[in-house]
Parts: sequence; C-alpha cells; structure tokens
Amino acid sequence: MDLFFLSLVIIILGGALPLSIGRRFAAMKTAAVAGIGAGCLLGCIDSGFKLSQTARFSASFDYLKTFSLLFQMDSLSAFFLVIIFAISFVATVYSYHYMNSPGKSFRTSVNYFFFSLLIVSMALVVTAGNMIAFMLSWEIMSLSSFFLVIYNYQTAENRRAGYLYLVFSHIGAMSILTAFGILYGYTGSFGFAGAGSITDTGKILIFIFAFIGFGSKAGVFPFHVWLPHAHPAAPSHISAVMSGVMIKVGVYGILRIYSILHFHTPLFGEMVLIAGMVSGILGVVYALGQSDLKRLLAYSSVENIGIILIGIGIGMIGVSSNQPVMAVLGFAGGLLHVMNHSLFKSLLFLGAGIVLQKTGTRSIEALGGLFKNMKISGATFLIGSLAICGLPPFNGFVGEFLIYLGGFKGVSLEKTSFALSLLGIVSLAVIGGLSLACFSRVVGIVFQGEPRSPAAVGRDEKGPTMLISMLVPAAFCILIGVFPQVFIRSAVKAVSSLELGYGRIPLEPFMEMTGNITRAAMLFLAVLFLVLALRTFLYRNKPVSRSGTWGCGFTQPTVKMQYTGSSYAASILDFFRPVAPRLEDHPLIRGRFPQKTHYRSSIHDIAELHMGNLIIRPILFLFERLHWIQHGDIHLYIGYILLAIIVLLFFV
Amino acid sequence: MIHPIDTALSLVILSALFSFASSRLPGLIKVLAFQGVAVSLVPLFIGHEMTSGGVSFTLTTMIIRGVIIPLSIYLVIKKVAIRREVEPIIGYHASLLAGLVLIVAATYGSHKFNIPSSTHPLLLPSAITLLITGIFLLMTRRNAIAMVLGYIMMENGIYLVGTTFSVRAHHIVEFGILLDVLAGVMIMAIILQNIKQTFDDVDTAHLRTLKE
Amino acid sequence: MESFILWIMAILLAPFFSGVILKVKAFFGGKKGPPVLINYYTLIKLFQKGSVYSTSTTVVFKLGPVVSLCAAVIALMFLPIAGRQPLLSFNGDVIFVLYLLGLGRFFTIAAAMDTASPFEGMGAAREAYFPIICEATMFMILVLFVKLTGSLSLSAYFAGSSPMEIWHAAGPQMVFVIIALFIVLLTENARVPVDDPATHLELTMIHEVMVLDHSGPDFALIELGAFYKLFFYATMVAGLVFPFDLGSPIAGFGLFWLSLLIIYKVVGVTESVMARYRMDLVPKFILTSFALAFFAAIITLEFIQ
Amino acid sequence: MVEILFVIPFLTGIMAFFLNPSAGRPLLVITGALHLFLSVLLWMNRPEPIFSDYFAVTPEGLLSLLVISLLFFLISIYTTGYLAAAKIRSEKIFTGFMLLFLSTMTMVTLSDHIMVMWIAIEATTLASAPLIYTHRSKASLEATWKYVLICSVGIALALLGSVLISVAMDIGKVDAEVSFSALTNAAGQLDPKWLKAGFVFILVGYGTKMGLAPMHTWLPDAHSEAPSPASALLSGVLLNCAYLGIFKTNKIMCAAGLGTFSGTILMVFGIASILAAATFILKQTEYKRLLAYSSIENMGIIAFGTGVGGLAAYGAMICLIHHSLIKSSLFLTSGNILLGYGTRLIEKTGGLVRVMPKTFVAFFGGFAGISGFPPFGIFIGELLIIIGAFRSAQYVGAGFFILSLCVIFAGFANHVMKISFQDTNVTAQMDEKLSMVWPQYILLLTSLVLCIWIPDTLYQTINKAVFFMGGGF
Repeated sequence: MDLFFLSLVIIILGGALPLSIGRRFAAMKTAAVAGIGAGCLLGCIDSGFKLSQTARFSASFDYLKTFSLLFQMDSLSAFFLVIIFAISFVATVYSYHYMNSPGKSFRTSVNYFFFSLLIVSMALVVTAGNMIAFMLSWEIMSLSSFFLVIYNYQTAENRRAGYLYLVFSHIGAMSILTAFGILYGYTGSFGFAGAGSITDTGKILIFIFAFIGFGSKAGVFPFHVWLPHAHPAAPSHISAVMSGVMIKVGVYGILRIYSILHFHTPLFGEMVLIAGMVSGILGVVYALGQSDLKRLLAYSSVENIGIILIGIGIGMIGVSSNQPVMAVLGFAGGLLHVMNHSLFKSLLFLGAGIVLQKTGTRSIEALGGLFKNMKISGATFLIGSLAICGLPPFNGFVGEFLIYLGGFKGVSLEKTSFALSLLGIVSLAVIGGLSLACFSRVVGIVFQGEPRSPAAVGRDEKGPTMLISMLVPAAFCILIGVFPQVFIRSAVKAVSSLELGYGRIPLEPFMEMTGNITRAAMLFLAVLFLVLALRTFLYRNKPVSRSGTWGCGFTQPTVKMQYTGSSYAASILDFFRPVAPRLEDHPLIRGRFPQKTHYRSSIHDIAELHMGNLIIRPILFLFERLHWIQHGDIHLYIGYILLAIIVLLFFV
Repeated sequence: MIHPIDTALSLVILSALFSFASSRLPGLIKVLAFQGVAVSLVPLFIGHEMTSGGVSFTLTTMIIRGVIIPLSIYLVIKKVAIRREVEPIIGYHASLLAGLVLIVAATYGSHKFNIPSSTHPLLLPSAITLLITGIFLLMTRRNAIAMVLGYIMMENGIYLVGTTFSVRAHHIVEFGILLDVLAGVMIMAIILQNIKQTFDDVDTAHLRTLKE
Repeated sequence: MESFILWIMAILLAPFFSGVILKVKAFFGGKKGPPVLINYYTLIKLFQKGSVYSTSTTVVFKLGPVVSLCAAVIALMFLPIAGRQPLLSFNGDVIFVLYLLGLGRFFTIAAAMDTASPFEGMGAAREAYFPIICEATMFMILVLFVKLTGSLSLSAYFAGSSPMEIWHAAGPQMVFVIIALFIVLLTENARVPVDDPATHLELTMIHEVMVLDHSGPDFALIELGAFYKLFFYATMVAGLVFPFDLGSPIAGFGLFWLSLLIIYKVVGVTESVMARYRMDLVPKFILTSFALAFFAAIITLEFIQ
Repeated sequence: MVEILFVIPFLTGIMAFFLNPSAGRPLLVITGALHLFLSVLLWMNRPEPIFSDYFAVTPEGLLSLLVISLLFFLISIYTTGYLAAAKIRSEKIFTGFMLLFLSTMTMVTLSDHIMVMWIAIEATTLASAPLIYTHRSKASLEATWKYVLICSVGIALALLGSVLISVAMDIGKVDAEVSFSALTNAAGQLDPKWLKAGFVFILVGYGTKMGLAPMHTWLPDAHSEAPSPASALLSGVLLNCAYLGIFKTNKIMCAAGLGTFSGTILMVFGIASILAAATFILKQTEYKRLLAYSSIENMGIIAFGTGVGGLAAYGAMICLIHHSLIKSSLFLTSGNILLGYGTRLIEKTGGLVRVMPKTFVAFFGGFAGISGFPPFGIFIGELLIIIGAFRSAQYVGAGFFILSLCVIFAGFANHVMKISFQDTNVTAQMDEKLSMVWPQYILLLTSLVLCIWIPDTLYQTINKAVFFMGGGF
C-alpha cells in the first residue's frame, strides 16, 4: 500500500478510536491528536516528497461492480496535499489544549471523528481521478464539515450557519454534478481524459457550472453567503482548517476543470478574473465591517480567494493570449497565495481561537490590550496580519508579487485583456490597502490599547500546544517571505501539471525573481537591524519613564473613550455604502425624562440581502400559491386523475 | 330482429342516464342492481362457446354484482338511517345534460381506435357510458354513499369492456378480480358506517380537514 | 559609488528641504519664520532627550518609528536620484517599495492604536483610509508607465533619459499624471489640504495626532522617516516635471537639486494658499488624483494603439 | 413452490385474527423471519412457480421481494416495541392486516399475469386500509376514506388499461398468455395505438397508487395518519409494488419500440411529482407529512430515471432499493419522535439530539441518505440519473430535476435542523428501547453497505431488470 493511503488510514483510525474511548476525556484527546497528527505528518512528508520528485502515482479500486474509483496524484494534487496535511496537522496539535471541556467529552470525540473524515475526504478530492471518486469524496467532505460547523448547536446563530452551509454545499455539489453530467453526455465515460475533445459550447457550459459549484465552496462572491456564517461557528481549529484549506479545494476544482478541458478561451480568464476582483474587494470591505473577530476572518477568506482568482484569471488570460510568462506567473502566484493564505489564515484563526477561549467573546469591541499578557499569541497574530496584508518581508507579499508581475505582463496586451489586467492590478492594490486598514484595525483593537470590557482584563495564554501550533505557521510566514525559492519552485511545478502545453517550464526566470525577493527582504532586515541598533544607541543612558497616555488635556480618560472598531472602519465603509449598506438602530431621545438609548450598527452583505429578496422570497411565494392543489376535497382529487387520463389520451 | 343483448345494453345506458338524475339513494341502488345483472349476463349472449364452467361463473358474477354488492350498500343505508339528502355539487338536471354530452363525446372519441370487428356495436358505447357515469357520480356527489355507488358503476363499465374483449382471460382470474371488487365494496361499506357513526352524517364536507 | 553618494546626500539633505516648506509658509504669513536648518536642530534636540512611554503601550509602540524609518530609507535606495542609477534595482522593485511603505504605515497605525488614545485612533483610521486611494492612483500610473516603457522598476522611469521618453510617448497627458502624483504626495505626507501639520486641534489631524505619544529619539526617528518619505515622492514629481537630460553630470545635479527645491516650494505655496479640506471632502480630493491618472492612461493608450 | 411465499403470511394473517393479541407480536416477527428466510432461498435457488401462467420470478420482482422481506422483518421487530408503547386498541386487527398486507405485496412481486398483478395491487390497498384506520380518529378515518376511494378509482383505471392491452393483443393476433413476460416477447406485434392507450391507463392507475403527481393526493394523508410501522411499510414497499406494475408495462413499451413515448410521459410525471413535493415540503408543518412528500419526490425521481432509460434506469433501480431502506427507517424514527414528543407538529419538537440521541442518529442518518449524501445509496442513484439524463440529452428535464431537488433539499433541511437542534426543554416521553432504534440502524447500515459493496447477484439482477430500457452496463 502506498504511504498516501497508509496515512489516510492512520488519520481515520485516529478519528475513530476516540469514539470508542468516549468519556475518558484526556485519553480520548491524546489518542485523537496522536493518531490524526501522525497521519497528517506522514501524509505531509509523503506528498512533499512526491512533489519534489514530480512522482506521479495512481491507484484504482473497483466500486459497485460498474465503476472504478481512480485516485491519482500529479504535482498539482501533491501541492494541495502538502497544504491540506500540514495545516490539518497544526490544527490537530492546537486542538489538544483548545478542546478543554471534559463535560462535552463524547461530543468532542464525535468532533474528532468528523475532523478526521474531513481531512481524509479533502485529500481524496484533490487526488480523485474520475467523476465518481470526485463526487463521492466531495460529498463526504461537505457532510463531515457540516457536523463540525454545528458542534455548538445550542445557539440559533450556529444552527442557521449549519443550515446555510448544508444548503449551499448541496447546491454547489449539484452544480458540479451538472458539469460532470454534461461532460459524461459528451464523452460517455466517467474519466476526465476525453474532456479535451468535446465541442466548445460543451466546454463553456461545463466550465460555468463547475465554476459555480467550486466557487460556492471556495466562497466566491456571490456564492459566499454561507461562508461568514459557517466558518466562525465551528471550533477555531476547525475554522482554521475550513478557511485555510477546505475552501482551497474549491480552487483546486476550478484549476482541475480548466486543465482537463484544454480550452484556452479568453472567456474563462475574464470570468475568473472578474469574479476574483469582485470577491476580493467586497470580501475585504465586509471584513472591515464586522465586529465579530472570526466572522471578520471568514470574510477576509473571501477576499483572499479573490486574490487567488485574480492570479488564476491572469494566468488564464496569459494562456489564451499566448503569453507563457504571464500565464505561469499568474498561476504560480495564485497557487503560492493558496499556500500562503492557508498558512496565515489558519494562524489567524488559531489566534482568534485562543482569544475566544481565554476571554469568552468574539466581539472585537469587547477586547483590547491583550498583547500585554498574551505575548506569543499577540506576536504571531501580528505576523499573520502583516502577512495577510501582503506586506514584505512576509509570505503574503511573495504571492501577490508574482500576480502583479503577471498582471503587468498583461498590460502589453490589447483591448479586453489589457483592460482586465489593468483592473486586476488596480483592484489588487485596492484590496491591499483595504486589508491593511482591516488588519491594522484588528490588531489595534484586539491586541493593543486598553481592555474594553472586563472579559479582556488579565488574561493569560496557557496551553503549550496552542502556542506551538501558532508559532510554526508564523515561522513559515517569515520563511516563505524571505526564502521563497523552494515554494515558488513547487508552485511552478504544480502549474506544469495544468497541461498548458508548455512542456517543462524553465525555472531560471523564477529563480532570479526569488533572488530579488530574498535580497530585498534581507536588505529590509539588515536596515531594520541597523536602525534598531541606532535606536538602542540613542537610548543609551537616557531617562525612560512610564506614565499615562497623553489625553490632549483631558485628565480623566476611561477605557470607553478608546476608538472603537466600528468607528475606525466607518469612513471607509461610507465610501462603499452602495455595496455595503449600514443598518443603524438608534432610538431617539424624547421627552423630559428620556429613556436609556443605544446605538447599534451593522454592515450588510448585499449578496445575502438580495439572496433573500430576489431568490428565496419569490420561490416561497410561488410555491405557496400552489398550495391549493392539496385542498382536501376528494372530488377534485378524482378530477385530477381524470384530467391526467384525458390529457394523456390526446397524445396516444 | 331484436337481439336480447341489444335490449340489455340499451337498458344499461338508460339506467346510467337515470342515475345521473336520481336524487334518492334506494332508487340508485336498485338501478345498480339491475346494471349488475345486465352486465353479468352479456357474456352469455356474445356467442362464445358455452361451457358449464362459463355458465356457473356467469351466475356467480350475477349474484355478486347484482345481489350481494347492492345489498351490502343497502344494508349500510338501512343501518345508518339516512335522514337528510345531501345536495350534489352539480344539480340533477345539469348532471343529466352534462352526462349526455360526455357520453356522446366519449363515444365519438373512441372511434379514433381500431376496434375489433367482432365487437357488438352497442358494447363500447354502453361501457363508456357506465364508466363516465361512475366517474361523474364520484366527482359531483357530496354524499359519500353515492360516491361509492359511482365507483361500483365504474367497475361495472370496466367489467363490460373486459368480458367482451379479453376472451383469453381465465375464469379464475376473472373471479379474483370480482373478489377484489367485492372486498373493496365491503371495506367501503365499513368505512361508510364509520363515517356515519363518527360524523352522524355521510356528507363528505366533513372529510376535508386534511389539507395543506 | 555615485549612487551611494547620492543616497547619502538624500539622507542628509532631506530635513533641509522640509525646512524650506516652513520658510515658504512663514513668508506667506508675513513672518520671518524659523531658520532653514530648524529640522536639524529639532532632531539633535530630540536625540539628546529620553522618553516617556504610556503605560498602555507595548513593544509594537517602539517598533513603529523604527519600521517606518526603515521603509522610507529603503525606498530611497531604489529611487534614481538626479537621474542617476539607483543604489539597487530589480524588476518589480516599485511594487516592493510601495508595499514596504505600506508596512511602515501599518506600524505607524499599530503604534498609534497601542496608546489607547481616542485621538490617535481617529488619526489611525484616517491614515488607513486615504492611502488606499493613493495606492490605486500609484498603480494606475504604474500601469501607464509599464505600458510606455515595458519595464517595472523605478530606474526605468526616472533614470537617465527615461522621463523624457515617457513624455514623448505620453504627450501632454503627463500633466495629469504629474498632478495626480502631486496629490498623492500631499496625501501620503500629510500636507494641506489633506492634513495640516501645524494645527492645534488634535481632532482634525491625521499624521501628527498619531505620533502624539512618541517622544525623544523615537520621535526623531518618526520625523526622519517623514522627511525621507516626502523626499521620495518629491523626487519622483521633480523627475517628471523636469525630465531634461542635460548630458553632463554636473548640470544634471544642479538641475535636480534646483527642481527639488522648486517642488518643495510649490508644496509650501500650496500649504499657504489653500485651506485644509473638511474631513469628508478629502476622499473626493484624493479620488481626483485617481481619475486624472485613469484618464491619462486611457487617453495615452488610445494614442499608442 | 414460489407461491408459498405469499400463502404463509396469508395464513398467519388469518390466524392472527383469532389468536390472543399477546401471540400476535411474536407471530409477526416469526412470519417476518420465515419470509425473509424463504426469499433468500428464492434468490439462491430461483425455483419455478407452480402456476407458471400467473406467477414468475422476474429480476425486478426479486429485487422488490427481498426489499419487502427485509423491511417487513425489521419493521415487525420495531412493531413489537411500538405496540407496547403506543397502546393500540385493536391490536389483533393490526397484526392480522399487517400480515395480509405482506402477503398481498409478495404476490405483487411474483405475479406475471397482467390481471393477477392487478388483483394483487388492489388487494394491497384493501389490506392496508385498516392499518391506516388503526388510530380510530376522525383524521385517520378521512385518510382511510380518501386512500381507499382514490386508489380504488385509480386502480380501476389500471384494470381498464390491462384490458386495453389485451385488446391490443387481439388486434395484433397475438396468441399468448396475457402475462408481462409473454407480452414483452411478443411486443412487436401488438397494436401500438391500443398499447399506448393501455399504457396511459396503467400509468395513471398504478401511478395513483405509486404517488405520482397529480394523483398523489391521498398519499400524505394516509402516510401521516397511519401508525409509523404501517407508514414505513406503505412508503417503503407499497409504492414499490405499484411502481413494479408501471415498470413492467414500460418494459413492454420499450420492447415494442414505444420507449420514447412511455419514457417522455414518465419523465413528465416524474418532474411533476418532484415539483409537487417541493411545493409542500417548503412550508410543511408536520414531520410525517414531510416524509410522505419526500416519498412523492423519490417516486418522481424513480419515474424520471425510468423514463430517461439507459444509465438512469439503473440509477432508478438503485434509488428504488435505497429509498425503501432509508424512508422506512425514517418513518420508524418518526414513530419514536411521535412517542417521545407526543405531537406531529415540527414546531413543538426540537433538540432531538439531546432529547433522544439514539433516535437522532437514525433520523439524521436517514435525512442525509434521503437527500443523496454518501455513504448512502441514493447518492449513486441520483448521480446516475442526472448523468444519464445528460447522456440522453434531456437537458430541460435534467435542469428541472436538479433545480427542484435543490429546493426540496433546502426545505427538508430546514425542518430537519429544527427537529434535531432547536432549543427545547422537553423531556422524552419514551425510553429508546433497543428494538426501537436497531431496526432503523440496520436499515441504514444496509443502505450504507450497498453503497460500498454490492453483491454480484444483486448487480446482475438489476442489470437484467433494466435490460429492456437500454440500461445497465
């Protein structure tokens, strides 16, 4: 048996064992973490090895006599597998101290079981080699993650999240199935091999349906509605895996469909690029409007999916307009951002998790000043934030840099491709600025300043596994940011299995780029050191004292006077008011002895708003109109039968 | 020459028309009994070779269709003692007219099909008449008992089609069908009794609570 | 070596140029004004002092000045000064520089948020908001430049005869670009009409309010960073306004420093004759720059095709 | 010796009327076990029937038979627990008719003669009517009344259809037994016009019983008013029996080259049923009615798949088997919920996961299965139907199919979430006895296993069954 399957088996065993241990909390947790962690580690090493060797591997199983379940691994799969296993490993380790309610022992073991199922099914999705295997793993992935989402089913919000998630994943799966159905209609086989030879209309249809299906899993606007509900609802290590890894499986699907179709029309690139820009900008705008920490991170995932899609879209445009360099840069940048985002987004979710566990609240308006007592969490969270803003010398910059380079290659093209490249570049810039605003807000409000409520006062950060599992991705954020060589090389390798028709992609131009990034990052670090040294020198033998913050003359400051998260974002959001309407609740003060009043504001997601108004309500209305069919009168029931006969007899 | 089958079938059609307009249940049941007898006798006259089995089967059919089934419904009426007439959904005179139109239309429509030449010319029209009368009663009568009678009439019509066309059918199969119909009517009779006991009425307006 | 010397000169002279602005403003105010070297005096004074830190602050507060200075210093390394090749250059260095300045901004904001002061938070929010549009403008201009030169580094736009070539290719629309860039300069460096560094009302400040709690050498580092950032933008504007390649290095140097002086004076004049915009009008003002850059790009590209 | 399969339950059913109620429950289980044993034997040996004119062992019959046996056995085990908890007044009648019901359904699966098939299907109606009226309430009376009358009328039309098919034989000068197998072989000579007319009547007739819209009207009433074991039988296997009649007739049509005609009609009815189910599932207030409408939906899916033919016909058979397994499990579970909460309204339930955790597992598993999630078999079935529909270029049909499935899922999931997780302070009014959860588990497990591994003989049988519709592999 291949190591890959061995690791999957270990993971499943690690998930199933806790079910049998059940009530003995510590033993159960140890077994789960050890099993799942070991499996993930093995899988990660194995697929990393396969990625570096460019080893292809495939295995086929007979299924229900008629089908075969084909699993095969090329460098694209291996690239995603590394991410899946690595992040799952980190999350698993984290969970040991995060899942800390012995009262919920059994539920926790169930959670571990579905977690292991989720990891395995994700790994199977990215290796699936035919429709049956793909759909099977895809649906198991959806179902198992649903159970993870409703782990805390007691709150109505989480139930709603679970429901939305379930419905969206079903609709998405149906859309993918439609795409596969059309494909099967042309080729008559469950494999993907013949997809290159079908008609163009068929290819376009397949791609559109697949894009909707995969896009709804990846959280592409406007199919992202479930995402900001579902990701925060799950326990934080699960959120990390869902946001960091699971939505990337949707990206994988888009790439895979693109590669099997062998159809290099500009249409696909335009579609993906526009979807990416819209998701990117709106995602970060909504993120800016959230006051729930985990919801904010979830919306930021929408944004990052947008960035990834911009990269892929630029790649596709590059392919269609015969610009190999642009194509490879776009795809590689997108893929690298997949890896980067999985690192810093899981890091941020884990950070949010530790905040949630220690303070008991997810509302950023109730937090503040956590940095003082939670040094490691604060520092790693800061690194994650810097990385997610795409700032050098962190990993986020590297991915975006490649995408930019690809996009600027597209500037030399004509007409539509030019216009789209231009828009892609400008929206990347805007996204960058907005996410800087968004994450400076998070860091500033949550970790800095003074505690805004008692919940945030005097918290520690006990829980070694949690801290370790945050330090590791943080280290990788810096590592990739400074030495991206290996990682860019793997991304380019993954691109080469997209079958763009370039044969072996030469690595040298990319290595030069990497060298530049490394040098620039090193330069930055060097200058930083110098300035730090200078600063130390300047402070030699100087009096340094501490006192309260300067209140500009006001001498009685309270913590409530601090700037809030919503006021921080308010003016930016005003700019985006047409797409991010703000709902305010503020009873006016009336009468001589006015009642206590309050002010509440929330930012609405137009996709969610219009989904209710334009889709759900008409459907409900329509079907409610038809309720008279079942009116209870037997005479008309018999009439239906007669009617059916009479109508049919006309066709005889 | 007036063939007995012509007479029988004409009478059947007439009785069907009568039941369109009939407002009294006992009368309707008598009509039904007559139909049952007439319909069961038809095979005797169509001129297939007679066997003793065939004759005895015809007699059994006659007893069941002409006596037992009407009687069981009649007993229900007796037992539950209907005091009040229930107005039908479509009035009696309008029913009669509608019935005539439907029968003519259906007979005309049946010519679309390639009918075996050996068939008696009146057979198909009378079968269709019975069928339509039955369904019409089912759809327009609020009285539950009248609806059951409609069902029986419909069955008679189908039987008429069946006996004539399907020469191959074994008697045992025919008998099975008959038994089914009988059991069905029995069960309906029991339900009718229960309806009467539960609601103190046989108006189906009481039976409209299960809906969306 | 030449580049290094130029870089050192930039590092040393940047405070001087900022002093020029003060002088111009004083002139318009009918005052004598501080000496031109005032900034050097201030820096030296600050370097000699100690610091008072707020009890609310953490290590991020101390990192803020350092990182923002770092970013500005490195930005200057990639900038062709006086039309000469910069110290460093690679394909894509513009993106790196712009993002590096973003990093500096992040830390400035983070340091401001660290103090728990409502005023600093207010300033931070504005500091986070306005540069978003500036970045869009900058990348818009970048697209134009890349289309014209086919290259993606600062040296390709501002070194040697490149500015002249850009002018030739783009034509009079370059005026739009220059105005746009100038607006970006005003915004990024917190000048009137976006921000008034000299006001006394903290509520209306952007940059100055964010550094209220910094003192001593820390504050000096912040000031230095601000000088370099202004120098960075001013050099770019100067490069475009005076694109002439005079051939001889000496004449080139002379022209450069002269043009730089003019740009600083223009900033000073702008500060003197304009009033600060109301806060909610500022985005519209900055958006003008984006619109200008956008039109310039569209019109120019039409001509090229 | 095949006939023994329906003779035994018939005799035990008659016995049950005369025995002490306490003997009824074991009788039920023993008969169920015996029946299961015999059907497995039948699968292994495939003996010839004594009355080969009337009965035959056909692949589709075998499939249904095994499902019926297995379901009845498990339901009978559940029934013992249910009867103890639910206090039914006339237990004798209930057990007796349960057994008669089994007998008639078995007869349906084995009958080959077109009239015998009709007799058996009508008999199932009659045998199941008293089951629906078990609770003796006004509502159950109404449901029974509608069930008996509408189904009888519908099935009467099917009788007419059967007669018309024999007319088609007369005209086509076919001299053979009026049995499905003979007709399928001689299909080419039948008069197409009469054959079509016959098919239409049979489809509408048996379609009434199967629950195809717009003839489905009785189904939600009957299924929701019947006691849960009976509902499970009604939904799990009775619908299959009616489908069997349509399936066999469709086979004749396909053999006669009229597959397009019958297929189109089946597809239209299928889509209509799914849409009708969607209409009422979205805002349903009672969970048993919800399940009933879901049955209508699944019958629609099966009809659609059969109509499409080819790959989809295979998928339809898979759906048929798994729908029986999963839906009956769901109905049994709904019995637990009814006993536990004492209400049929979704509104008043909630928090099943806490109140009755074991029942919850069965309930949610069933929901996942019925919605087409792996590892339950309907997943494979629906996948094949959709893919098959595209393969046959039925784009419009497939579009409607997929859209309405999505709508139904959204509605169904909403209710299931409420029942399973809604906040509530109710405590269960029953304890979850093993006999009242394990049958459901076994049913679901069977579906699960069949989604992972299918025995060769089962696979071959399905292939044979759909052979005439161009199905199978």
